[in-house]
Amino acid sequence: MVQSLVEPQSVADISSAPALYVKAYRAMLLARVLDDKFASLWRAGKIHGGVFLGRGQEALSAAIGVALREGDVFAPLIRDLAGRLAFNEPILDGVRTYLGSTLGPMRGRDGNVHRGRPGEGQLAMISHLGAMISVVNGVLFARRMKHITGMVGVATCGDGATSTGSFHEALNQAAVEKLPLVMVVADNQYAYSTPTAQQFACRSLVDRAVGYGIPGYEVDGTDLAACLRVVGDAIVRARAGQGPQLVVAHLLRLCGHGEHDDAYYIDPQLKSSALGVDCLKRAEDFLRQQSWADAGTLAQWRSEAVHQVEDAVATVQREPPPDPFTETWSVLATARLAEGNEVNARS
Amino acid sequence: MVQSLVEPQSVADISSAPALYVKAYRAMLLARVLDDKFASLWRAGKIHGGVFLGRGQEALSAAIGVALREGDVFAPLIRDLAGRLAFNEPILDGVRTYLGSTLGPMRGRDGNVHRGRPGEGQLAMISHLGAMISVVNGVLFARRMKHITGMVGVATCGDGATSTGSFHEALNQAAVEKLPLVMVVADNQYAYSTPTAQQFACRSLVDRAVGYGIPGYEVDGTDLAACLRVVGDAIVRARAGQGPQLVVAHLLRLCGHGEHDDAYYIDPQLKSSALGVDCLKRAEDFLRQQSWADAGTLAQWRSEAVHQVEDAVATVQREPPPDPFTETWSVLATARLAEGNEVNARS
Amino acid sequence: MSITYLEAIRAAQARALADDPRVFIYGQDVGAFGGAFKATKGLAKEFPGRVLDAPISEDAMAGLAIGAAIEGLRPIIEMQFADFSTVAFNQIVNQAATLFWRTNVPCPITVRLPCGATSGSGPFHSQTMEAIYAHYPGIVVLTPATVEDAYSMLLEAVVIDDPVIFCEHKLLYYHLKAEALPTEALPVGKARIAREGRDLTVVTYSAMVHESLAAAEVLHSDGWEIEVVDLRSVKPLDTDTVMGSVARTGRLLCVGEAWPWGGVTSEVIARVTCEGYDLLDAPPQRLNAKDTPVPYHPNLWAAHRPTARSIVDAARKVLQY
Amino acid sequence: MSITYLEAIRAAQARALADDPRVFIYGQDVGAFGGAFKATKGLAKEFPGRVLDAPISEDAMAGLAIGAAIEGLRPIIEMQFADFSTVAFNQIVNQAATLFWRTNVPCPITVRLPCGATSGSGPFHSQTMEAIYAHYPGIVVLTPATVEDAYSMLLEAVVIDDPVIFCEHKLLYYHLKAEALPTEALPVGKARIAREGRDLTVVTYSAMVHESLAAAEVLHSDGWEIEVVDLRSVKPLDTDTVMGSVARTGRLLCVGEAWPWGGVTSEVIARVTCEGYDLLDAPPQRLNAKDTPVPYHPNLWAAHRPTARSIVDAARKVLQY
Ligand SMILES: Cc1ncc(C[n+]2csc(CCOP(=O)(O)OP(=O)(O)O)c2C)c(N)n1
Ligand SMILES: Cc1ncc(C[n+]2csc(CCOP(=O)(O)OP(=O)(O)O)c2C)c(N)n1
Ligand SMILES: [Mg+2]
Ligand SMILES: [Mg+2]
Repeated sequence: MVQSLVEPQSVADISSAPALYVKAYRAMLLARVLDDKFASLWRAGKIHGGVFLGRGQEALSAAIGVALREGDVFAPLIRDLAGRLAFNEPILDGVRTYLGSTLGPMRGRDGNVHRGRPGEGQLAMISHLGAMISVVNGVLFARRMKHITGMVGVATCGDGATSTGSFHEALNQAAVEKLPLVMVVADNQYAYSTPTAQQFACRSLVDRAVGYGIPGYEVDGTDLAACLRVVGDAIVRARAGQGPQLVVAHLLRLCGHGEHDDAYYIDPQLKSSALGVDCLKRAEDFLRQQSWADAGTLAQWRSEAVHQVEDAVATVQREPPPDPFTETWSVLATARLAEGNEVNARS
Repeated sequence: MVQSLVEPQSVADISSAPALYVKAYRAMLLARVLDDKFASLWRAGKIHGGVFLGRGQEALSAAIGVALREGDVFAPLIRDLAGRLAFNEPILDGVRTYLGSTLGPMRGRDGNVHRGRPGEGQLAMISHLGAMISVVNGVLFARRMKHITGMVGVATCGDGATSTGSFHEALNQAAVEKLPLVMVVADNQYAYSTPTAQQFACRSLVDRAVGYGIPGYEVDGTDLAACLRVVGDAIVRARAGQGPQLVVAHLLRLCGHGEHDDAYYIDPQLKSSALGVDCLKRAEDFLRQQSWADAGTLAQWRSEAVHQVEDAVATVQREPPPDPFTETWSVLATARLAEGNEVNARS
Repeated sequence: MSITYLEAIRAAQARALADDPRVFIYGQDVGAFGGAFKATKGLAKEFPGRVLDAPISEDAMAGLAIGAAIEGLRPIIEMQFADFSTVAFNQIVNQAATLFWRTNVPCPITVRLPCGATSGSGPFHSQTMEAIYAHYPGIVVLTPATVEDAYSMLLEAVVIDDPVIFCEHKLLYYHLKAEALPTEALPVGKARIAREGRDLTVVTYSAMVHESLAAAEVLHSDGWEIEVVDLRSVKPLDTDTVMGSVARTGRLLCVGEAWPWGGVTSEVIARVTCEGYDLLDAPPQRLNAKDTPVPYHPNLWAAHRPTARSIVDAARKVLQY
Repeated sequence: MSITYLEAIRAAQARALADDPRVFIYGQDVGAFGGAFKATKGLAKEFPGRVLDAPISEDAMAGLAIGAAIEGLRPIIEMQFADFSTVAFNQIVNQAATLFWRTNVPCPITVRLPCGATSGSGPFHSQTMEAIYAHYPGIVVLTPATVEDAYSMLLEAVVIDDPVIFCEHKLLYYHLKAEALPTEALPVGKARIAREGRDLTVVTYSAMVHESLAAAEVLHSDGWEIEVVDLRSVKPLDTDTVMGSVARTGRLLCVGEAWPWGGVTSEVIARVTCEGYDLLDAPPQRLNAKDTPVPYHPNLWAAHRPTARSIVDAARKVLQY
């Protein structure tokens, strides 16, 4: 009756799918390298505002990205660089947004993780936690009205965001409407400095699934193979019309909340526990164990990632910053109603 | 692991507690008579705005009221007249508020079900569904800070209100803080015209409990004995420090959403099902079966209720309505900051 | 034949659904039941699958509409009462209102708010929220005062590529009638001279247009000619028409049903005095609801809001300056 | 020794906790961590059990505070950023703000909002929300501009028997310093003449006080004497002090960091022109942020908000009339 346990897996064992694993691993690696670059640009004073890393969450996030197809919709949050890249976000989008280039999708208007291309299935998060999930529902709802089937939407969030009213309303809405929403919760043990004991009192957040009448799955977020399997299966089921799916991954945030935060408060016992394993390192070990990659190949992949990142940064650093004098300062899509300029002149 | 089933009962069988049963029954009866009076006053054009009845929900509501003690806090919603009366709300408060008497607790400022005496543990609902629950949490939180123990807070809501973000945030908050909150959900099959199939997709709303890590109980809301037992037990447990408790009662709304609504949309099959049983009628049958009251006693109680209600209405109808010229039109408690009059003069 | 304000709203939605397959309606009880006020009566049957009941989740309702708009649809969301939009506030002002500016993807949603005080409705079923939404960039806020505008502006709201807050006044639903639906209309963004006059300009909107017209009639019997400007849309706000009128009359009274602090009346007065100071022959005045919640009892309610009588009093003050 | 605006906020909370056992603090990460901005640093340790971490549930945070206030406590709620208070909006404007008026039970809660634009913060970590809250009856809205006011007004906020929205400006947190904490203070509700002058009154509040003072300095070298009025509290709004100043200077410029439609600037101008029309020798003017979301990039951000330079330009226009 209660479907809060991991169901028997319906897809083949991951060991028969090296191509997918490698694809996901390389997205993880690229994300790690790019995140590290953002952190160093931030330390050098080249990035304004916050920098938020996905360190420790790349396996979960990449598993989403590789399972998505064109036509799907993805609402990533702050720690989803790997998933974004795997779902075809150009590296340049991230770099341009962090550096405020006018050539990026946000044109210097919004920054860092608040980027996306909503017209292409990549939603651009607003900061308010929980707020993107019902937007994904809306996209799915619209697709259904247009009789488009076989596609899914994925929203992600952390343990903390599950306490928002928006999370609840959206999950319930998806369940009532039987939308192909896959909700992926990264329980990384902290919301900023707040440990999960101050955030929820259930055994595991997967226990929320039954209350929405949807299946829920738990997964070890440090294990890429497991993430590919569990996230992949959930996406397959949603795609097949089985309604919303909840995936809760257990892992540890291996960085500060943002780069300004040294995260001194993280319990050392957690760091040395199984949750504290670095998913990237674990994936490398697995690749080697399976003989899907040797040390040389891994080094080669890393150097390719570094080059991609360096190229992107070098390109963007030559791009123009926004110019307040050519900026339209107009906010409406309906040009004839734009009193913006008048008001602005007026104000 | 999942505590969504009714646990074995910890209190004695209700058949050994006729006094409590009778007390609850008489509150139900008084509520029914008073509700009927409100409806007839409304039809006669004597009440402005809406009239909302608790018909069919008196057993559940009364079971709450009789289990509460002085010092407890209760946040009733629109169908809780029985619980209010059982928890010592004076009949006059309801009548005065519906008729807008200045002598009532709301002084004509607010009306109908939006009444209360927050300083005396009777919270005055705002209309926004879900919004009262965290306020109960706050009262309980404050009591704990003052080292007051052994008291509880009860909030009620319908099936529809469980879809609000506020409901979720408040239940989770109570669970995290282990507050003695008893959340009583009256699943009366409809939210206004909306059937539960459009409201939630879980088997029963009690399945939400596990997701908050709190115990949940189901009860037949047409059965006063069961309500007394299940609600009573939940309150006993919360009072004993066992943290929040969720009670979900199954029943049917035996009236329109408000008196303006003929509720044509209610499924006739539901009406003739076990859910459609009138709890008042059932309680009367039970009283007779148990020989706790005969027809004469029942008629006597009813006539006492009718008299109480008629007296109250007669009293209030002689009371003064609010006078805009003596009304302060000032909104702040801090008199020295009240620019109200100035602004009002000014505006 | 005659048609009410409410019927016009229903008719506009029927026509929008018929004209454009991208339109759908989502809200509590809007389906088979036809909505708390019957503004969608019969539409679920006439347009199967396109008029849908929502759970009591205003935040998610708005979010869903935004997602559907991203996909190119044109949702109409009905809030059961304007007051309840406070729990959808974040999605509206932070998600919908910023979407186009941030991403270049338009967000054509229409949020219908049954607004305004009616006797006996009390603090939570009476609010007008135009000032709150108009404060935010990226939102169009419409406040139709006539049957014709209720119809034509709602049709236009659905066509506009931006989030539109459509403030319907509940007091007008049943009593305000017109002979027929309009075939042409002023575009959104243009105010309307509801009555011509030479002595004083009263700028107002929504239900207060009718109180102001009644006040003008009273003052007319005293020999005063009051010009009444119906703003129609409070954002964008047609400052030009307002200033044109003040240029003719030299006097300004602004009337609004909302609370005084930061409402439409202060915005209009600030614009006119900053940009058209020399047009004024007397200090402008404003009249709003009192600065308390909207009271339940009819006696208090009637004193809380501006009425023809209090408008007459305020107008006399300006006229006698 | 010197103390920053942020330290003053921390010190005020420490003193409030020490002075009154009914005070407690509740908010995300305010406990052991000391808050996202460190405004509660060390307080959890100093006052065990009285500075508590909340889940990410702003609606429930506000609701809990209201319930505790009903029980006679005096909660301080920290929103991590003002922008996130949109999801607590309903509890604040409908539950807290109406409680006393409806039930005669006061609701002494203080909601701390880290407000205002800082470079690189973008649309959702930059907002000032004073106009939104001030529109509602039943709320006191404070906007301290100085270290002294941050301290004394926060202390007073906790004592006030009504819901107080305490708008702290993030841009002032670290850079604004004073020699010591004040021992006496103007009461809430009184504006302050931050600089005396005879030629023009600039009415402003929060961080814009400093931009305005800088502008006054620039204009001083041109021979103009600008009077700067720091409102301190935008609701109640000290119209008397504003009018007294305008009576002396005859000229008015209002400067606010919020969006133009319905903000403090339009409210002030409406009041002055309605009640003190004859005091003005020139049309009033106002200067606000541009009517778009707050941009992320420093170049855009700097152009979005009023600055000393744009204030000088606006002031010259009024002076040259
Ligand atoms: C509604 C809302 N409240 C507060 C914040 C501030 N905030 C940003 S991230 C964060 C912590 C999020 O924790 P979690 O959801 O666990 O995600 P994680 O950072 O751990 O990935 C908070 C409190 C916010 N963005 N939105
Ligand atoms: C946030 C919010 N949205 C909408 C409403 C309007 N409304 C009032 S009662 C109601 C239905 C409530 O249904 P339920 O919770 O099942 O309670 P019941 O009326 O069945 O007792 C609705 C939609 C409201 N009061 N609050
Ligand atoms: Mg987390
Ligand atoms: Mg119900």
